[in-house]
Amino acid sequence: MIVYALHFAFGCFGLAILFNLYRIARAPGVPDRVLALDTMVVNVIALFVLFGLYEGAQVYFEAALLFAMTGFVATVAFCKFMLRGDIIE
Amino acid sequence: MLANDFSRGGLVFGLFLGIVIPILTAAYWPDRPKLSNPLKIVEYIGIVIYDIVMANITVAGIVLFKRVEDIHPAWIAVPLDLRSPEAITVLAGTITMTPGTLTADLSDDGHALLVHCLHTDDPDGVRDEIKSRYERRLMEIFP
Amino acid sequence: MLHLIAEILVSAFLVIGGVFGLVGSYGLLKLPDPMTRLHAPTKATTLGVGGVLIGSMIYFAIFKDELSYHELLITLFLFIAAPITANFIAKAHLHRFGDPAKLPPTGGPKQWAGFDYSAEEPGSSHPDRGAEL
Amino acid sequence: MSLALIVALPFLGALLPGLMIRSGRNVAAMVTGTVTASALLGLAMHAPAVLWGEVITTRISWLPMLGLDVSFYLDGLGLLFAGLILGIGLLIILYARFYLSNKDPMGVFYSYLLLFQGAMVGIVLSNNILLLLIFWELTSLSSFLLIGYWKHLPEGRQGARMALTVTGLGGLAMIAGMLILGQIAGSYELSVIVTQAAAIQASPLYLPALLLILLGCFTKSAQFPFHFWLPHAMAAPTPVSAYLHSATMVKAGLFLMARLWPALSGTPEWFYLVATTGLVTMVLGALIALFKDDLKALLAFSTVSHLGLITMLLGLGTEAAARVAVFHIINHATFKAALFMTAGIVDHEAHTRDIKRLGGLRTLMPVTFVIATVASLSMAGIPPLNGFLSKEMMLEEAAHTVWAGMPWLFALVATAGALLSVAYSFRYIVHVFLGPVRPDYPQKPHDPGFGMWAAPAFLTLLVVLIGLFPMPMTAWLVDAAASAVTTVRQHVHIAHWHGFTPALFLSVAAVAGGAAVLAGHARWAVVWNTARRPEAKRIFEALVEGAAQVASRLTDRLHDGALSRYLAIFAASATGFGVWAWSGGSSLRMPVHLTAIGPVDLAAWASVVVATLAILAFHLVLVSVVGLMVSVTFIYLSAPDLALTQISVEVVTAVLLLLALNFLPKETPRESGRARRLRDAIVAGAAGLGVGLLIYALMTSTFLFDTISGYHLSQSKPQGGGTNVVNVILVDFRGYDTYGEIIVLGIAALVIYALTETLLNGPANRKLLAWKPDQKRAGDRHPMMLVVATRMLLPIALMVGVFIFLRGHNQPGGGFIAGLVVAIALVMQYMASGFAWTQARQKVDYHGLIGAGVLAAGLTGVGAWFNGRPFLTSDFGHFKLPFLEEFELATAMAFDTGVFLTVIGAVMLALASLSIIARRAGETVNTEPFDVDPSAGETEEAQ
Amino acid sequence: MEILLASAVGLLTAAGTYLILRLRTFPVIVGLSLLSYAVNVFIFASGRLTIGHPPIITKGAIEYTDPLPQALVLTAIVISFGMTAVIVMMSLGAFLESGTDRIDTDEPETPEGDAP
Amino acid sequence: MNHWIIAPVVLPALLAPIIVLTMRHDFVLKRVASVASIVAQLLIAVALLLSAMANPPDVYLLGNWLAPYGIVLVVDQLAALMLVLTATLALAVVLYAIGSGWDRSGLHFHALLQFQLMGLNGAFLTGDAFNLFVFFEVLLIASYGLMIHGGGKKRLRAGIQYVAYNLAGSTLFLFALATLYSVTGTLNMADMAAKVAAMPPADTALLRAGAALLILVFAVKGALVPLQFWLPDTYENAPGPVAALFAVMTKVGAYAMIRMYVLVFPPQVAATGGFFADALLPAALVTLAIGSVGVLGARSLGRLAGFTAIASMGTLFVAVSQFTPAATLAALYYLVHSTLAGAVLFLVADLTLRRRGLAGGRLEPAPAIPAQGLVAALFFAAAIATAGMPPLSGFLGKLLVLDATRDAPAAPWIWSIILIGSLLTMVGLARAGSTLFWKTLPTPEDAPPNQPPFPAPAPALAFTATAGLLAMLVALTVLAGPVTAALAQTVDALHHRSNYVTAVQMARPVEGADDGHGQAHGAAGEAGLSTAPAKAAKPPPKTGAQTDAAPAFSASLSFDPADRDLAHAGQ
Ligand code: NA
Ligand code: NA
Repeated sequence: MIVYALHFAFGCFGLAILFNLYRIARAPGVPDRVLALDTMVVNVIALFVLFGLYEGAQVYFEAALLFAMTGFVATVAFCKFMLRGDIIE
Repeated sequence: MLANDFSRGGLVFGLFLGIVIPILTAAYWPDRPKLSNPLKIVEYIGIVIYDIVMANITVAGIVLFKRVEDIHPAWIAVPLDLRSPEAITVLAGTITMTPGTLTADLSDDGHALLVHCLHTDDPDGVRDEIKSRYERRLMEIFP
Repeated sequence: MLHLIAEILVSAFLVIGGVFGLVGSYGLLKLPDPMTRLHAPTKATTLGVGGVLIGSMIYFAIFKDELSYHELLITLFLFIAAPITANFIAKAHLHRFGDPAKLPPTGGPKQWAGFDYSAEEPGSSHPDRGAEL
Repeated sequence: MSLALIVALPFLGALLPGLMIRSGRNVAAMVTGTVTASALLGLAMHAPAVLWGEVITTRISWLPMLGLDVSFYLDGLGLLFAGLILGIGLLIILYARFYLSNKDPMGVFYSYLLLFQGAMVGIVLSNNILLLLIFWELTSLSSFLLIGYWKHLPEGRQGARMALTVTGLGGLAMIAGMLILGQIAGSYELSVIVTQAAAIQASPLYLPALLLILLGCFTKSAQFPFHFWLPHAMAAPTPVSAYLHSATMVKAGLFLMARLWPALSGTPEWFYLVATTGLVTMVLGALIALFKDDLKALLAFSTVSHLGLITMLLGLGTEAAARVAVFHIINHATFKAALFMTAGIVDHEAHTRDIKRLGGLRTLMPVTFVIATVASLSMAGIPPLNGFLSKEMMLEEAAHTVWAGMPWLFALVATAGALLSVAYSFRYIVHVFLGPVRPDYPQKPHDPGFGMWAAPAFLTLLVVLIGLFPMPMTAWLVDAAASAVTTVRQHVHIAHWHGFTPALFLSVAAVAGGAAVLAGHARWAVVWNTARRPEAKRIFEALVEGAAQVASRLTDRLHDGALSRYLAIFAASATGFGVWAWSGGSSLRMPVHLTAIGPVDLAAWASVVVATLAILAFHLVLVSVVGLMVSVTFIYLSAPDLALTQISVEVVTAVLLLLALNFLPKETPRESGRARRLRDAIVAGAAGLGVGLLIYALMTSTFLFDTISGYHLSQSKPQGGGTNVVNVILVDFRGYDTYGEIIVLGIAALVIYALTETLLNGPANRKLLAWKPDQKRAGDRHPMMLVVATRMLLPIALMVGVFIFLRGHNQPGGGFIAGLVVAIALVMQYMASGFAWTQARQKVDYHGLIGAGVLAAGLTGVGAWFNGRPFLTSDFGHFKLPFLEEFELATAMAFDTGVFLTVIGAVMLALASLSIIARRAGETVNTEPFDVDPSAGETEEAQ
Repeated sequence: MEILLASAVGLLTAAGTYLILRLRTFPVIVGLSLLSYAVNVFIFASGRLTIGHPPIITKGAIEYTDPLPQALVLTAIVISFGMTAVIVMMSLGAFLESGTDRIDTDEPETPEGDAP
Repeated sequence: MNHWIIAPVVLPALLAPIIVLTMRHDFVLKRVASVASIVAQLLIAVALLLSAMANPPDVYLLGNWLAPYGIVLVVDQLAALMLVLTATLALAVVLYAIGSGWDRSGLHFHALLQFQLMGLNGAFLTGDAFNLFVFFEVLLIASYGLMIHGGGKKRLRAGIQYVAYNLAGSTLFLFALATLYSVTGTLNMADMAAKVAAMPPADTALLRAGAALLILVFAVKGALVPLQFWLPDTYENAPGPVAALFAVMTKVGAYAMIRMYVLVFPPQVAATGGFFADALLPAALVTLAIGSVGVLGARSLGRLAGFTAIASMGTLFVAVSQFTPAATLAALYYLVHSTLAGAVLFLVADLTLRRRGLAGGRLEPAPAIPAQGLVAALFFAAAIATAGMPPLSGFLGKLLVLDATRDAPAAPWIWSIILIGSLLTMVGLARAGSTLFWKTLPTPEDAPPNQPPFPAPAPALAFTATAGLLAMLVALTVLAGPVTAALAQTVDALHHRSNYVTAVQMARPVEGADDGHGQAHGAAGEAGLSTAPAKAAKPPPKTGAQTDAAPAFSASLSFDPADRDLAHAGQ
């Protein structure tokens, strides 16, 4: 049962990433693009967790945690750049 | 350093880090607020989690089933009685994570939040609910 | 029996997580303007990941006998980060495309922080278009 | 005295005049003279033996691998030339002492002169032809200095460059010629080469060698068509002209032809090349000399003519002609050096060398007149002077020569040359000294002091003595030299009267004709001056200038600073060369198991493709997408360490780029045209296709050998003490790579910091101070909510960092990733509360952190030495701590700590440098963690 | 999977190459980043592809992916980060000093001299 | 194990951070430390060279890991020679930099110099292909810092080009290394040589592609056409002493090419054959031509010096392309000569243009400079050296190259281009020298004094450093006999590549005896070379795509002192 659920979830998040990709490539504005990138990172994190489940291995969780961190910092940096130009002031 | 068996070593070490690192980073967090009333905190978290789940179902419904023309977004200003930065941040976060609202900005004196509503026909009601449901409780947690 | 329940629970969380994840990203496509688009991923995608994480936590606890705190850490991180991210993107959007006149008044003497230019030195130029990332 | 010492003396002595000049000009001249005289003395000590037929040799091994030895030998020919060089050199030193003015730096002059002298002596004494080449080129270089001695004169500079270029060209040709010659003969020793005539002349390489060597000789000896440089070298001070262009340098070519005469002469090639060139040069030189109004130019072309004469004699290839050649070399040296000196005296006294402005000096400068007249008559070949003797013998030889089946042609042309020679020689007397005294000399001349006329007078005395008593004066020397040239014992017979030989008639005809030509000189001169003829100097200048221009334009076109083109060429050649190499090999395709494609892979692939294409439209955010997807790929394909590193580096790089982009133009104008973009697209497409195909081919082929990583997998745990094999490779198996890599990081930070400091102290500082943000800036620099969130996230992030570091040896992670994580956490704090506020709470000096990291890693490595083990040998053991179970502590951990610290330090120092720039650009410093503080008003109210 | 990876590497290389042939510093830097992605994946793939067998020694596991290329990629990533940081800073410096972000220097020389 | 082998890397690597940290504000101390370090490096290098002359290649197993699994350093005569050359040059450069005050015109000069030396020494010593890449990067990034030392817009813009071009080169290096690893499964150069020799002739295409990309990497470093474009602007704009130091940077390319293509891909290897020699020669000849033409056409002193560097690399690669012992000897002699000569020319150029004020390095007449006579004399000597005129070593080097190429099929081309190139170089240098030192303008009365941009604290030291390098050239000339005899030995050792391979194979880790935790890494490999060491230990975990085809070092055993004959027999 879990396997099917896993595959379903894989499909959902894979599709979600493609949606994000479309939004990044065809964004009406930079904030939208950044939002889509941020969402993509979160979806990737979900994929990692799913992959960890699939392999029954814990090694993928560090990656997920780190991606969460870097995704956050990157998004803030991009926004800060749009807002102020200088991201560390 | 930590050997393959992770459980006890890891736990002790985690505790160690959990104590040392906040001490190391204390310089970055001056005037750390003192929280009172742990029961209230638990209550608040419970309410928020419940609201988050509900919020998502609502948002999912809007995203999936509502026609774009029928979505009525709105801007709301929420005047604040809270003064602690931490409390305001928690409130702002709560607003963002709960039904159809999202904190977009803070007034320059810090006495009001700018909130965006995904879909509402009663902005004042939303504002009142924020104040009564969340801010009131936070006032008790952050004295 | 425990395993069956766990299996059902894990599967349910995975499915729910997947659905919310998809809805969040779909909202990003469907919703009409940047501010409304912001709502979908902030809430739905975060919850979607949350669902998957809870599923994973149960799975490892029950089937592998490993109590994993990573998931909690990730969840915590995401739930702290998501509102800030949304806040920043909203600020960026307001800065780029927003009109302070169309926003509700703050109710106080001050403007919304993003539109308060008092800190800027007078006479500095403000060309309208900013950086294209 | 050793031959090597004779050669070395002038070189060693060259230092002296430059030093002694402080003690005065006389001392400098004296020292120079002493050096030359010592060498001459050394030579003279060998003279008896050499004249007796002995050959003196010296050999010092130098570069045996090449067959290049410091090998000298002294035979008759060497003695003759070395004697001329040193003897005339001595006279020139004397003459120059009085000739040079007070403004001329005399010490330098004598130094150059001695260098040149040494080089010349080296040429004539060399036994090894490679050694000879070295001295040969040295004469070119030292004469460059001498000709350009009056560096303020443009003619001097041009003349020097021309001489260097022409003789240098010949010298380089001769290098090739000599190497070929040595190869044919099996030795570079002249004493061997001259014995190999048969082998040499039979070789198919004989003609190339001959041509190349003759090119060297002809350029040096100013033979047609390379005669043009010599007159322009006359811009040099007269002592130089007298020395180089009468007695020495120009005779180097003759010397070499004489030297190689046994090996190379006697073939039709030799005859037609050498004799013809000599003959043409002789006539042409004489003709030009006749119409030159500059005294030194006249003498210069007369020299060209006489060198042609000697060349012609050597070209005839007969022993008799060789004897005459040797004899004429002696005679020419005596009268020509004397004449040059008289020309110099005239110039020195009258301040002009223009014949048109001279005349009538006979009464004003009687001594000079006598010297010049005697020497000129000798040059004209008037009996009983020495010039007459050798000219008679030359005409005799010419009369016997058949050129291309024509028995008369050679004699006729030679007589014409002699005729012209008579004409210009007479002209030197008649137009300069005879006639009425003029009222309009630039300066009224008179005879110089004894010091200046002593040298030419001595030479003229020799002219007369040799003329009167040729046999006792020179026969011994001619015999010895001619024997050396021909390698057969020679006995010359020199007499004034040979009977009514054809030579006598030709000689008489030449004298009479010459006198007649001079009588009609004015008329001929009009014809000559109006005739259009190629001006050698202009052609040469145009040629060199043109070559330089073409070279400049070519070079500037090629290296114009267009990096885009450089890189296009790079990419194209890498692709092309790779494909070419690949296509020359064979490939064996074996079916291998391919990895299946899943939905996630497709999504990642699609993301990379779309994002990459979109980046071309320059959306920077998409670079992050690519980075993200590359990380996903790494995770999926079993490389968690890579994924962690990639994503961390990604965000740090993004921060760095954004910091820099704040000051850079945000939009890139589309500047390249359609053709240009098409070119780039083709190059890029080809490169991409090549790389894609290459990696596909690699992935789908099996390893032909076991990879070394099997060992890493098997030994990681037992010998490396870690289960994360990648980390064990990084900190242990290949820790040395990692050591280098953190040093790269440390250097990067250092470079960035140094550059920042330089910028802040340079012109960039002004621009920064006047900098205006180029975009509208929102209020609220440090949003409160971010600050508060960061306060909660920072401890989590740091904990993650430390955690990842500690478990890196066994699980994905390690020092590098941990360092990045900590750096990212700090960046988060910097972004939230600003640089200054955070920095104020930061006790760590990033320089120190980098230094500590690099040192920690290095010292960990060095530590192994104390255990008797090589650098970076790790050690680990099992320890027990209370509450903790047994764990392993590896020295690799200390090394990894170094990595960790360096990474944090490097990243933060780079960011700090950019922040410093931002603050210089007008960023103000905040003292509060966030700008909007809701509690601030409350406190005020409360107070 | 191999074909996907190879085509992605090829595309990244092509795009990177195209960008480094541009005339301004920033696209060139972005191009170098893309090339660096391409080469990292290239090195990684030179050890062949394996799914789900990370090189972490685990009880019972018998198959692992080739760890060496991974270590090489890590080294390459770090080095290329250092290089990127330097060239970014130099671009900034050159822009601030010269006022242009053109990467080619083939424009006519300005009359005033420069400090040696 | 001989720990001195790693000293040339570790010494500067440890000193540089100490200079940065503890001597930041004490310039005297910095200078003393920097000079002392270089003197020590020179002494160590000389000792290593002497030892290498008397012994077979000495191998240093880093981390005590058995080759080919860890990284090895190998010091043979060639490597030691390069170390000596580098340290010698560095000594002159550092003294010049101190004397001219260049080291004070920006931050961190001495630290960067030490790191630069670390990179160079590391590159010469390593026996591992990927480690070569790492040390290339170390020396490159240090060179980036040194190149832009002092700043200035022209220098920075040229610096960006230099960096961008070399980053492209580094990318190519990685493509090449990954390809070679993918084909041979190893990174150790000796091991790779063995594997390459054992390549099945039916599957050579990928190997050839990898080797071809690698040769291009070295060609970039060695400024070989068509990859020479980075050099002129870089050298022209680098600070004088840095440009002088860069004289050895191009030689790293030549060294690496000699090392890799004599050890791993010599002409007798079936897979690659004479391909590289065939490709190298025309490129080298064009390089020489472009360099010589550039010298003739140069409009500034720095550029002229840069093109002499390109021309000298052309000559050097002509010799390298022959892959015969005689030609390699010529190449090495010319390498030493051209490094020193190029450095002298750059130092003299710096002496000149710093004194010419606004005229700088432009080849236009300017008022006479201070100490004109001395500078002119140095220029004349440097010009003689670079143009390959007698009596300095350039002439001997050129003769050696000509002599070694006389039997080449392309000898007429080689000779013509070398000799005509010499002529063009000579004419170009003569024109430049006569413009700079002879065609001087009168000093205008009201002109500002020709002050260097920053004061030279000890000009005598700068002159001494320059003259010292010239003295080295004189020594190289006078001692040409012993030098070439020693080089002959070096070349002989180089061309008997089995010496190198065997030394690496036979190197054994230090056994642990003194403490409980001590362990000799790779002890498992002791079982013998006939079996794969990895397998001797215990059943190895299988890598994803590993085959059982051949044990790690087995192929190498087919090598033998007369390896060339064997390889031929094997074809
Ligand atoms: Na270890
Ligand atoms: Na690591």
